[in-house]
Amino acid sequence: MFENILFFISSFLVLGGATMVVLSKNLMHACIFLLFTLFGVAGLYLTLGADFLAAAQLVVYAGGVVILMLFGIMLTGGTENKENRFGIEKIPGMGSVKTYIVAGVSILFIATVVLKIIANYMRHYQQTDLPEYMTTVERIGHSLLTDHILAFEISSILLLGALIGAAMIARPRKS
Amino acid sequence: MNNTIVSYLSQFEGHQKFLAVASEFLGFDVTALVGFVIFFTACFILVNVAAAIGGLGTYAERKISADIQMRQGPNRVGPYGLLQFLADGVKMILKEDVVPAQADKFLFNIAPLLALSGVFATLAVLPLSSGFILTDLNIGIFYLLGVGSVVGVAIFVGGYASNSKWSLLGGMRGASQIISYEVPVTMSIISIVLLSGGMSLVTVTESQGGLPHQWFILHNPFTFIGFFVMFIGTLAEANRAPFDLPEAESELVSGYHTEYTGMKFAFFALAEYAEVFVLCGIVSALYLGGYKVPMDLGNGVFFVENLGLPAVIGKNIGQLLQLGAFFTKTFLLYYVVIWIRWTLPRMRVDDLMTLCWKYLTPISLFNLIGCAIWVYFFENQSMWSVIFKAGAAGAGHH
Amino acid sequence: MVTLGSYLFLSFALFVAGLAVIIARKNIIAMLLGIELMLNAAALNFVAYTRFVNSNIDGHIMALFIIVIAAAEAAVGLAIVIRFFQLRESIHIDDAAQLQN
Amino acid sequence: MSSTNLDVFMPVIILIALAIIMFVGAIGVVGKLLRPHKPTPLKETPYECGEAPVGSAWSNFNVRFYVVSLIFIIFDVEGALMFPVAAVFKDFVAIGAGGVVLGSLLLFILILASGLVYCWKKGDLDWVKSFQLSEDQLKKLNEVEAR
Repeated sequence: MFENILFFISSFLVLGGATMVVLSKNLMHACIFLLFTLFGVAGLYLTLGADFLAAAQLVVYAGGVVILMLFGIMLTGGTENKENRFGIEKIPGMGSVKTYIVAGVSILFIATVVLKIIANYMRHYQQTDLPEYMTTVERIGHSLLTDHILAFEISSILLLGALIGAAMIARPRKS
Repeated sequence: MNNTIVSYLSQFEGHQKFLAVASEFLGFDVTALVGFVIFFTACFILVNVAAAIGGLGTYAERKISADIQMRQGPNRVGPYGLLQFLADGVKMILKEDVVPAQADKFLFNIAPLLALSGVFATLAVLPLSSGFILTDLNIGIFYLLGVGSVVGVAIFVGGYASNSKWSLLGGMRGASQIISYEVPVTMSIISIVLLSGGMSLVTVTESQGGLPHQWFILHNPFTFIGFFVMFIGTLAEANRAPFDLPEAESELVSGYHTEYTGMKFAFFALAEYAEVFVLCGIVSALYLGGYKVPMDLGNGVFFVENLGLPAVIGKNIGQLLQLGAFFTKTFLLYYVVIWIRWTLPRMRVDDLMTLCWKYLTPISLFNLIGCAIWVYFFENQSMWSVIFKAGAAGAGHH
Repeated sequence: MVTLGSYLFLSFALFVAGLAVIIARKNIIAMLLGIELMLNAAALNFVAYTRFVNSNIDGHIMALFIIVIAAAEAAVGLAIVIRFFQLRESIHIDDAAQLQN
Repeated sequence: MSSTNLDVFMPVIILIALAIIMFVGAIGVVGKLLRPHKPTPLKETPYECGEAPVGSAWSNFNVRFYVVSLIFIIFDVEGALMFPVAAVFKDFVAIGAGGVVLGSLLLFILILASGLVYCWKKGDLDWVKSFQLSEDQLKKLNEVEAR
């Protein structure tokens, strides 16, 4: 019962948030809607039994990436920066209403066909019953230290590279 | 197995009997429904307690500052001015809700809500006692970090949306301060997780004892330093003095909530005071033994076996003792937080960043490495048992 | 009853939303937001298949590294955007058409 | 129907719902009935200590804020990766494989600490760079102070 409620809340957040990210003209609003979408994805992880991933999603995205994005927006002139160097305002939205309608109909058509094909394969996958609410932390920890220890160490080098590279690029220069 | 308040209550016979009778009477299995009702009631009580603690926090702040500055403090409403916070609440709700004309209305309205829900969601894992914990998640402390960081977003968004220069400066400062101090706090928490071998707050608390020498603060020299790193970090995360730069009234008017009036301001303030309470609780659970009572009185076995009380009463007395221990430690820390605010001057913004990145972060990394080496070499014994064993071995040698 | 298909549909919707943002927006930061959405869609797929098809933990590890890479990508991407803004006073993708100056 | 028991997460949802109810109830319902609503243009200008505000507040900012948040996010991700490893460290020590784990953990931390050292050396952690006044500026400053 609660799984279904959580699933519906999360999927509502995901779908609504993603739609609003696409539609909102204000970059700040898009960023906040992205935050809601990420919350929704964290909720979906919970329903899938991935509690550690849900928390990691919250820590890295809600605390890190979204704040980074907000800072980035502020540093590049806030939301008022709509003009390019030719002085022409380019608001998103390409094509006309007709294009949207044709694209939507064709997407629906293709999606129906593809889903019909995939559905046959999907039927074989039954939901495996997890006996209890199981913690994934220990399993992830063991896995990170045995099978995936190389990936674990290399990710530190990736992060080091990202840190040095980004700090070097973004550093204010004397001019 | 996860402890929740529902699983704690369901161990009693009365609860089981009630479930059986109610199921028979209503004709369906009421376990899920009763679980929901218990959760809802507990959450409701906890939210109200947090709101009252937030309100009383403002009262305590004024009273203690008055005490320090040899003044009277609030003394008109109620006995000793205790009901001052209710009067403030009524005043807040009667205030006009002014939204600046240039502001971003949507973000302006949603920012206090983000802060409030971020702080309230952290209450779920607060280990009040071993039974009266709302829910003991396996990822407890990590979940708390994640949900708590929403407050940083809320402060930034609130500062941005007001479209006032003071607010924006305060919001930028607040967000960068909160995220900066999250690094030493995270590292200190990881060193505690290393020692306790689990991220759930009950696991962390249970691996300590009731007496001070069994607490993690005195477990080894690294955690002793780690406690102070963590405490300074939580002060900064909650925007408390000497780190209250986001709302520095002498330079930024009122910081990120300059433009907020009425209830929206009240919710920001409530979120701040409740966050101080939650963070103090977490520090006491991580380093000061949390709800542990000396001599294992907390599990109630003593009352049942030696005093001959029934199991229900004995266990609940134990829980109440644990609750008392937790709140005592937390409120002591809360008092220290307020005391620091009225003692130390505010830091400069560059000193703040220097303190975080050049002192606390290297120290906390060093602590983390030290704790890992300690766990490896001394197999997780505390320094007292290591010293004792070395002394016993030396005595035996001679 | 929640099935694998519903998760795949949500993941698909997220991916399409990210793609739409990347195609329709001219703002580089908005495009970064779109990339985040797409990475989340990929991670969601991994976790969903882990849950429904086999229950070993490798899918979770994969999703964890996707989160790591998304954070690193956002950091470097935004650094490039900020540098670009300092040079051109603009964050329009069309202004990034030249290699030098 | 799956038998996964997610009920332990129920309080989280309830608490967030309570926060929303409290917020909407106090601001949208009760407050709306009780509080006055008399907007004037002067009231709705941003507060700037009595001065009329000039321009919008949404303008460029010091890039140092970004560098700090950049270092933060790298360490945040590092924390997210290290939490599960830290949680199982004791198990590995108990079965006698602690040395390998300790080594990999130390390597992981030291690689990232070297990034911190790099930023420290390059001065990214200094909030305000000390700056030297030129001769002319010093002279002007002295004149101003003498006045």
